[in-house]
Amino acid sequence: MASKLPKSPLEHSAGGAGAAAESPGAPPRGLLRWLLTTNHKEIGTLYLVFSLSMFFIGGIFALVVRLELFQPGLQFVEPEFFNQMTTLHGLIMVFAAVMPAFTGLANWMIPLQIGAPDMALPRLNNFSFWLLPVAFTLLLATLLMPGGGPNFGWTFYAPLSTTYAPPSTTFFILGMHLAGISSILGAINIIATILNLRAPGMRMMDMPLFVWTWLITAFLLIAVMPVLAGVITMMLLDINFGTSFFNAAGGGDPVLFQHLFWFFGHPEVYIMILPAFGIVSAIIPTFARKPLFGYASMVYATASIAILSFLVWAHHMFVVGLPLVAELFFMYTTMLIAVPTGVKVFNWITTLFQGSISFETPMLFALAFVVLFTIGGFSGLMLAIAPADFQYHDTYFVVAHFHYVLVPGAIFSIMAAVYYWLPKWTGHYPSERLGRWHFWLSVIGVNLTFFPMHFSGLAGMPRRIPDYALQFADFNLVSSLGAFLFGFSQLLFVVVIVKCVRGGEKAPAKAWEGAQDLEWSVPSPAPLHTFETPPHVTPQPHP
Amino acid sequence: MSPVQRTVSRTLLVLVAMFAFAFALVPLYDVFCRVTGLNGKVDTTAQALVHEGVDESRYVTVQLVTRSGAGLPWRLEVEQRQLRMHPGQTVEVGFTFVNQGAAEQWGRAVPSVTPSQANRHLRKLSCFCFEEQRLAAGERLALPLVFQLDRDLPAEIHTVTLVYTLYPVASGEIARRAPEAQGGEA
Amino acid sequence: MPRRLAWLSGAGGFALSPQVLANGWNMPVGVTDLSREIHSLHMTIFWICVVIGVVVFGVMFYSLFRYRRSRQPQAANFHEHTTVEVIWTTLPLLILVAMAVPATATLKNMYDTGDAELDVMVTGQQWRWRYDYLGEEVAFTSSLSTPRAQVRGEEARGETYLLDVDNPLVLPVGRKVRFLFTSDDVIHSWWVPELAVKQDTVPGFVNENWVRINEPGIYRGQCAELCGIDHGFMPIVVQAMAPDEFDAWLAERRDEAAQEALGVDRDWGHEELMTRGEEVYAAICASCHQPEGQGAPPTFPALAGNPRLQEDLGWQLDTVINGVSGTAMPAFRNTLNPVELAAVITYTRNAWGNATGDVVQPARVAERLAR
Amino acid sequence: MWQVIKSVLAAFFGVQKERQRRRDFEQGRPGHFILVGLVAAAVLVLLVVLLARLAAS
Repeated sequence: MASKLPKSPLEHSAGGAGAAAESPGAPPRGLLRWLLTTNHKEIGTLYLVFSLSMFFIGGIFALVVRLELFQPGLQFVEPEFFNQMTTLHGLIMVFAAVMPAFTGLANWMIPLQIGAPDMALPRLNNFSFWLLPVAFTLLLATLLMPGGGPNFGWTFYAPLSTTYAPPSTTFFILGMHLAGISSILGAINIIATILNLRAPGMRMMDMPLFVWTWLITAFLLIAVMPVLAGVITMMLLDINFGTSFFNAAGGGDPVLFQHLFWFFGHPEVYIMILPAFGIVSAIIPTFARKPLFGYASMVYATASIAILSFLVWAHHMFVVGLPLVAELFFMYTTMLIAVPTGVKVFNWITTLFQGSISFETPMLFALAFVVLFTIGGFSGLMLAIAPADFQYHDTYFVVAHFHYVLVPGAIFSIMAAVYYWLPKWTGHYPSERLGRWHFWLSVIGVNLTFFPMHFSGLAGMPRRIPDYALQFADFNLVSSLGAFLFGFSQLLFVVVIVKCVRGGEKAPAKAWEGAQDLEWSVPSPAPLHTFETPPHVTPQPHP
Repeated sequence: MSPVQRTVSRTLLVLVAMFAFAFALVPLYDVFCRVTGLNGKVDTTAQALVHEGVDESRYVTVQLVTRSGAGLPWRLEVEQRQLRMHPGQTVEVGFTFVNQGAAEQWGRAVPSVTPSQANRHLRKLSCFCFEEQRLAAGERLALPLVFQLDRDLPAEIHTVTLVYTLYPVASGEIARRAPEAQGGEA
Repeated sequence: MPRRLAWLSGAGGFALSPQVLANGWNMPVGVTDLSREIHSLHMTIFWICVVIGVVVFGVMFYSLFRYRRSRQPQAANFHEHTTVEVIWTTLPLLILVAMAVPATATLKNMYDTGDAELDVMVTGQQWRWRYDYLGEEVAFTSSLSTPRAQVRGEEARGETYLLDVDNPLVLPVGRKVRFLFTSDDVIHSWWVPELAVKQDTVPGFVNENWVRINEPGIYRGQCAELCGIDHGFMPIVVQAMAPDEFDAWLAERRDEAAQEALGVDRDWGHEELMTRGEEVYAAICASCHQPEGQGAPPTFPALAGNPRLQEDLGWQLDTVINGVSGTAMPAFRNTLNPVELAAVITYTRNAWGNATGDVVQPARVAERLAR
Repeated sequence: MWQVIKSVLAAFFGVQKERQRRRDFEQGRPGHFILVGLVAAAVLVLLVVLLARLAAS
């Protein structure tokens, strides 16, 4: 599972800034170099490659799910294994694909965007990466254990995940702890870097929005990952040490688990979307050749989301039996938070208005993000209406909502970021032709997969079922075809990356004509050590 | 202490605080449930009788339901499954535990009340659900439930359902020993 | 039928009858006042989103087209216009406030479970539902009745595939019915789209909800919270009939329960118990212990050739009747009556080579339950 | 102090002027903003709870 590391993309002319390597001897070569690296660029690459391989593993699980749901009846897998596939698909995509990808982008770009030589704590940076392969090898190993892997959904509600869980659940908990610690250490590193290592002249207010959103995300991580650690520790105590936090027999309460999980869960979904806002807010102004509209509003709204996201968690629990006052409270707060979040879309669209727009691949993905994320936002608005949620909850309508927000949301923004910054990382432009193919196939695949789910959900198809009544057959057939199209079109993405690493059209330091931020002042490909001497940043009015 | 160390130490402080906060939520949740009657959680301590007179004008139906969970060969019988009372009135109902198993065992009746708004207005003076019970094989143990409903029970509540579910108690968890010498045909 | 052919025959299941397709695309309007209210809330917020979407995407695609680079080489430079921002923030806020008012009214209506004429306790169990008509001495278990062969694709699938049960929940039309929801093991969720009732059943706690059905008919739903292997195989069928028909049905059902109790006194033959036991085993026990009794160790122990089962009848009686705490084995005293318990225990003691020759009489099980 | 409160409320609403942002960053200290932000959140929670109780009665 060391995944296919491409020929090291960072072979730079030794003549780059400062050939003297830190350790007295020549820097270690080959695998050892990747194991011991403390350089934020190499660690960024490690995160991204790990995330891409996990994206494919999670994708395979999704294709197994869609294969079984291709048509009524059980043809390929047993319900027990189907539940393991849905659970691990959720866990791998959330914790192993999306979060590490954003962390990788943060590792690569934050030091470059704020003029810092490296992250504040380089060794901690290396450690927090290498925790991830260990954590997820352990999580994937549970599939081979007697009793099978986790089969209780990525939200692992008690008592299904405690009293009625397979014996491998303890390893699931250990794996999640390691992944949690990795995220926490990463967040500490990023906060310390942003707050202390900015180049002189680059004040907090001049930081690009990607750095701002990541700072807010890091604060959310610090506040919320310990709660997840707390919940899974309580699960561990319930399973192995006979306590009854979530076991009604001993005075516990399964609904307490849901409160704790979603108190972590909702800020977690903001953790997965705020960096995407940062990326899109960097890409759209570049290709519209026009400054971002309402930069101040974006910064302030993102900051307020950091706090408001803690007040809405129980809209995931409208049908669990909350009292009326609680349901009303969470309906109102969910509606309130929808405003600062949704309004951002208007800022991006007004940035486009009267711009001068060109449609390279990063811009295509960013525009698809705006359109499809907004559709996910609308279904989110519908779900906020508590009485209607009684009909939507735990159906495929919810599955359609969060996939629209996450796949064209988080994953398209990651792909846009990769296409946008590949020239800086590798010194070559990614191939536009293949990029376009990858884009259009992905957009068609995403919509073909998830749009029919709105209808199967509304018509009454519950979530996480391995087989369904005949009235949902057509929708599932289309979804499954779309899933396979989307899944295989991601191989194109790998082809584009590998080709771009090996060769392709040379890219100048400022690869995109409209680009403004600091990273474009560094030569492409970015040498291993940049900003050894802090750059001179003139505090000009916001670009 | 360099600025980086200052930031890191402050962040670590917040981390530890949030981890402790997650565990503090458990007792906080119990308090929150008792105050708002969320999720039908009921008091686990006897409460004093309140003399506020009986509201003769309306009746409230109280349904009593007993259920048995997995792993406990006991049965919980109740004298009458349904009774009508006035808010403010105090009522006593006889319950009988029967251990149908072949061995002595500890068990507990976990209460739950619905609608949850009624929970705040339900005052239990004595209830077997306050502690674990110990029954020898085949033993029958009659225990009363004495409770009172507030006069100011909201008008729209006409029916209150009290559900008791029997669960086994692992010997290690015995919080308080049941009062001794209550066995036999009490 | 070889697997490949089964795959083809399954593909033939696309011809959907009009009745099933009626609400094929959208949320059903439903047969209660509440479901109609919820449907109108759903459509209102939907159309609002469509309108906002058309405007927003309209402006976006217009900008993309009109201000593309080839046609607009020089971009404008404005990046701040607070009044515009204030307008496009207050507008959605006002829309949401406007939506919150009817939503609050509907939600309050959903929580008003006062003066119901009938109380039904719905208990979620691992992978079926149990209905108790409180105060009417009528209670039964409702399990999936779609044969496993249809699921495997060996038989053609009926129109109500996976949405059929052996004992539907029968409710009166026009009377307010109060539901009490609880669970014996994990969290399930009782959901019938046409009645717009969805409520989680939490073990150890009781939730309540209510319904007043306006039209007689059969309404189908499914469990809506992941609860293990057969989460997709525990449907709900509600049969709504006119009040007088319902009362007749209830009386008849009460006599049936009495009849069943009588059955306990007489001695049952070996063959009778074995056939009845096989039915019960297939409906209830097979999903964990597998149809051939080989189980799925370690989570579900094997019954075929199980030494302890063959030697210790007392232990098996206790395990089946009272369940095993902390495992997926429920207390089947809550699900099966003495006749069914005796039959399934006799069946498991004599099937798949467990030739113990024991015959467990319902009377013995009843005595044990009434001790 | 009033300046910080105004900014925090603007943040909750999601709209802010460039001039205001510049002044906040030049004069204000982050600790202030976080504190006022938490207090504002608490006030918001209280308001919505009262609103919910009112609506439910």
